[in-house]
Amino acid sequence: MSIWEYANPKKFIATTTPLVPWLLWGAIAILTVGLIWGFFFTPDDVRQGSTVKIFYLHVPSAMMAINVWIMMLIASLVWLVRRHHVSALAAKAAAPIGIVMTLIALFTGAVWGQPMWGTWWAWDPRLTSFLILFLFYLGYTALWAAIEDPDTAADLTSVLCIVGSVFAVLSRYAVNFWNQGLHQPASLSLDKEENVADVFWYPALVCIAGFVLLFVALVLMRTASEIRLRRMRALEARMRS
Amino acid sequence: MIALLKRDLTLAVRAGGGFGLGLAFFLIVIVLVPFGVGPEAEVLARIAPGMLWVAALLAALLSLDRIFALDFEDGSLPLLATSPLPLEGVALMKGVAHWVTTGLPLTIAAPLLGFLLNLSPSAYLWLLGSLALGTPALSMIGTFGAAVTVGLKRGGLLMSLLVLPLYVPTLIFGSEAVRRGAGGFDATIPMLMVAGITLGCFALLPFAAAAALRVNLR
Amino acid sequence: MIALLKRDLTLAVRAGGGFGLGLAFFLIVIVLVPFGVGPEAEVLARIAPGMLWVAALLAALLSLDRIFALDFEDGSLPLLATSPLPLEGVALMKGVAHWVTTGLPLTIAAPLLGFLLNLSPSAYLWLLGSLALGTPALSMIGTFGAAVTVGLKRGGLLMSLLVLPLYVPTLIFGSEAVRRGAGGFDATIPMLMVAGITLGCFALLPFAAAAALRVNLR
Amino acid sequence: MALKVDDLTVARGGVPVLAGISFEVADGAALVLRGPNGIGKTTLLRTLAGLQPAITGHIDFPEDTGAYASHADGIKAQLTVTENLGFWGDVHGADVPDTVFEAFDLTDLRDRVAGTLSAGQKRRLGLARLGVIGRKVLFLDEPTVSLDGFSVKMFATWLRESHLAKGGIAVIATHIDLGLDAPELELSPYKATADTAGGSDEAFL
Amino acid sequence: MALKVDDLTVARGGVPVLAGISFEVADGAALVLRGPNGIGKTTLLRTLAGLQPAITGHIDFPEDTGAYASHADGIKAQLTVTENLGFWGDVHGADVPDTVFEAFDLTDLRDRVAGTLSAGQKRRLGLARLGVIGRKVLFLDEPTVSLDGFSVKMFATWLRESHLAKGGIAVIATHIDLGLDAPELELSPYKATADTAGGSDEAFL
Amino acid sequence: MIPDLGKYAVEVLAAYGVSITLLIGLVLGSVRRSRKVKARLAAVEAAWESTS
Ligand code: HEM
Ligand SMILES: Nc1ncnc2c1ncn2[C@@H]1O[C@H](COP(=O)(O)OP(=O)(O)OP(=O)(O)O)[C@@H](O)[C@H]1O
Ligand SMILES: Nc1ncnc2c1ncn2[C@@H]1O[C@H](COP(=O)(O)OP(=O)(O)OP(=O)(O)O)[C@@H](O)[C@H]1O
Ligand SMILES: [Mg+2]
Ligand SMILES: [Mg+2]
Repeated sequence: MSIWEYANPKKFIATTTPLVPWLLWGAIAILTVGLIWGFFFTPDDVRQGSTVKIFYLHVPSAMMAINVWIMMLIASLVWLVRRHHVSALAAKAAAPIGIVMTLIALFTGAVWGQPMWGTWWAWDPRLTSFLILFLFYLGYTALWAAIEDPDTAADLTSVLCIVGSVFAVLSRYAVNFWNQGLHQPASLSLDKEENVADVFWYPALVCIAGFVLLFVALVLMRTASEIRLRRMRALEARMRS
Repeated sequence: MIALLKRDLTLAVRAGGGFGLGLAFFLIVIVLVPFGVGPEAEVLARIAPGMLWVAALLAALLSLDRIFALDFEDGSLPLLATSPLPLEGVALMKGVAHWVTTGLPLTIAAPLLGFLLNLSPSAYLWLLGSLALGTPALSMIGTFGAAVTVGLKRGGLLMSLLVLPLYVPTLIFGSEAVRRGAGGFDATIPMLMVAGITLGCFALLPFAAAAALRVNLR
Repeated sequence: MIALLKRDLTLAVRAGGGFGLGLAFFLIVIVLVPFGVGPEAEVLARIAPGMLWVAALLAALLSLDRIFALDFEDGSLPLLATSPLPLEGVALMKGVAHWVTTGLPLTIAAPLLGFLLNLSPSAYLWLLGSLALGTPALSMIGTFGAAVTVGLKRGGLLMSLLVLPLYVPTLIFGSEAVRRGAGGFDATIPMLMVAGITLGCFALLPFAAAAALRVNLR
Repeated sequence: MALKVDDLTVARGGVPVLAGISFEVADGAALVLRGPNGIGKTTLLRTLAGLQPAITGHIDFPEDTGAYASHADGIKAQLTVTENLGFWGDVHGADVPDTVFEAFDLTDLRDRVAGTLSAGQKRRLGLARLGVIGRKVLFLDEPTVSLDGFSVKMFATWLRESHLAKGGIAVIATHIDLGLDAPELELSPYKATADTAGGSDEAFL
Repeated sequence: MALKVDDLTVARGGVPVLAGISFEVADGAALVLRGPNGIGKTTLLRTLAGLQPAITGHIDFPEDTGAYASHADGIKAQLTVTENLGFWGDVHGADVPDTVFEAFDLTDLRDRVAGTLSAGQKRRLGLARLGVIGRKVLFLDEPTVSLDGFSVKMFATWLRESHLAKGGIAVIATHIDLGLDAPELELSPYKATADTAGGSDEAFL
Repeated sequence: MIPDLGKYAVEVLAAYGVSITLLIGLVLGSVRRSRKVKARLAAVEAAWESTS
């Protein structure tokens, strides 16, 4: 009995299929609560006015955008080392979610930037490295789409994901070196002084939980779809031969 | 001829998002410019019209070399030459297919990317207009260049070399239109020039391209 | 492995000036920029370091897709894979050959083209140095990208998409070095970073490229 | 008299390779070109098909009725077998009859992407194109390369029964025995000598 | 016992195509693979040569002694015949002996740029590479495609007298008769059925 | 109903609107795809059963 048992596609589908609806509805419920709380029942900030409300979308999506990539990196490594198909397909399934998360973070950030910094876009390190992340996502999905053979695609995208991660970290450092920036420093730090006031923070935590849960539900569902597509492909190929 | 257009578009889609990629390159060039030039907003806004046009041009350029190369390698081109289609029509359709897969998505995306370079708001309409009118010329000129260099291994770079000077007038008028727009002036005259170039290209270059193809197939 | 390098260089020379063409593209991009941006000397001087680096990068990029493609099409690649040469060595040599045909002539020509953009005199040494140190990284990263996309028709654009984000750190440090040089500051730190990236690329990427090649040959 | 070649000299790379070739092929007949490697079969066929100019001599057949086929037959790896044939049908304004799939044993492969076919299957697809475009005068350069014995017979049958029987013409270069009852033309005697006139270099001699 | 294949299953596109293949080829012997188009000859040879992984089974021959050759034989159109062979010689640390040019009738073509060769001449150049690299176990995929009868004999002679006679081994897929006195392996009986285990798809069945 | 968003109403509403649209699109897209794939697989499996 090990966790790798779930790397069997059939076992994976059998286990996750009943879970997905619960996770999905749970995620939707928590997100709704979090966003309604944030939108209707929090005060405006002294300096930022009502725009703080963007916080409840911006921060969770930005966090997820990064975390999804990390998850893809881990899944890629697992595929390369242990060659479990499910992990490769999970990485494939996660990428579009990562793209949407990145888009939300970019959009909300841009909309927030207009009143705060007087510009939609600035070449601030945080923003810039996010744009680079977006490009990595695009390249990664484009590579998946371009390769016919699924195992070849899994191998190559995994290699790309690993090399890309190294360069993403490098870019982050380079970008910091290049420009000091306007963006908020990380406020999730343990240093109490810096923390965002609790009124803003609690609904944000709920939203973060909702985003995480939503991601889990979607990844499971999409991975199952990918598995089914592979199965379909396999059956069709066998029927032809 | 419609069959050819349809096939080329199908191939573009099948080969992993032929539509998205020209676009992606455009995006990337625009993103790279600030990395090179630095993040100051005023500098970027100043060079935005020019850089947007240069990037569009490079994005169009980079996808040119395969307009005919693939058909040449797999032997389709001699077969098309002996088919009832006039080679002029083939060249025209290849140009159109290239525009649909590159110029069109590029034009649509350009205003979005204007943000990244802090393009001044008054320029967006002119940007859209000049690209919509100008990119067909880029595609057609590129088709001619591709026809001349088809069959050469590593023809890609040589083609760039041939095509880029031909791109200069379009680039000058196109970016001038956007620059005037950004400055709040009227840009009708450069715009008309761009339109004129495009019309001229479509009227004449298919014949030149077909002639080049015939020579290359010998 | 030297045999491979020698062959690739011979092929580059035979195929109509493989050396000259990367260079020519570099030249043309630099020439196009003033057409797009307008002729004002201060603006050009301000963006010169960045544009020179961006142009160098694009020139390197444009010749990447054929690093492995030709060898793949004519079947050399499987033969090399079953030869006594390690594939890592093949990848390394391909990167070196690309640098010799593109990066090297580009580096030598860059100071000349600096004039066209009114690059400030104090920057020339840094420009030369940063390109000499940085272009090998561009070639090696490009070799990796080419290895990943070998075998895909129309892989060229996809490769650009994969490779360009990987180019960002090199570009930032490289152009920053020139920019600091142009401002009369000391640019040792970005220069060291560029050198570090190049070393890292040459130490690690041949393995990644060989792995990708093995997958693609399957 | 449907294909008439008169005192033809053909060149490759600016150098004449074959000279003084004359022959006639009647409607419904085929001609097999024979000759060792490098004698000039490909060059001759490309000239006949109009892909390169002849140095001297005349080639006579009704315009727009010729088709050329060689190893490279314009198959797109990303399109399916049906789509590949459909495209050439569209270009020639013809439909793709089901009989073509049967004649070339492609029925099972209809929806396969051409890139995944084996060498022989790809070759069959290339030949099937000839059945679609409905051209009368075929110039075939080693059409049976990498076909197995059975497929070679199949192709010969198609050629005999569906093409020649309908008044078609075929000129075929091949090194193997196709099992066609057709006259052969040995090209060795026509090999151009150093003093053969013609070629783009002639003005400089 | 120099080449030993044991219960091999090979796949293409993730689908098993041939299963349960076992054979042995002794030093100095050849094996001819036979089978209709699409049966899996190319796939089998690529697997034997180590270009793709086998699904099950063992392939046993001394490491780094195998060479694969197919239609695409890595000829550079811009290099001359001698340069092409010289490159492969360098890669394998071998010289290009003059006998190779004779054995493959390339003496007259030595300084010709490979791009200007005819189909058969190019093929001969590709085969000559085998004489240069000096590998012991050859995996040949339709080596005689587009060769004329004379050249086929020449190749068979080289194989017999210069390769096999020196203890070499050859596994050859072909549709024609090479005139080699070698055992044949008909592949049709080994065709994989829909329920053959293996393939990267197996986990999904 | 809607709280007073002050002078930033447009920004805040746009941020919420676009983000929620994207999220809903993602969820619906995933669900639709999942359903479609399930149905197609069922058809293929039925064909598979009948052949073997
Ligand atoms: C397109 C523009 C923007 C992008 C791409 C962006 C990206 C990010 C990223 C990556 C994070 C880090 C999330 C994490 O900690 O894991 C973040 C957090 C944050 N952003 Fe933005 N941002 C943008 C614009 C803005 C603007 C305009 C503001 C407000 C003035 C803002 C305020 C914040 C705040 C308050 C945080 C939370 C910091 C923390 O707790 O870690 N962002 N953003
Ligand atoms: N550029 C060139 N310069 C000189 N000779 C050339 C050139 N190109 C081709 N040739 C020669 O022209 C001759 C005719 O070539 P062609 O391809 O027509 O022969 P083929 O009869 O089709 O041979 P195969 O049976 O091998 O296909 C060959 O001997 C070839 O070497
Ligand atoms: N991606 C794929 N998916 C499914 N089937 C494939 C794929 N690629 C190849 N095949 C099939 O695998 C089989 C084996 O092909 P292979 O090229 O090994 O045949 P072959 O014996 O060499 O044939 P030929 O004599 O025509 O060269 C063929 O039937 C081919 O159609
Ligand atoms: Mg020939
Ligand atoms: Mg085969």
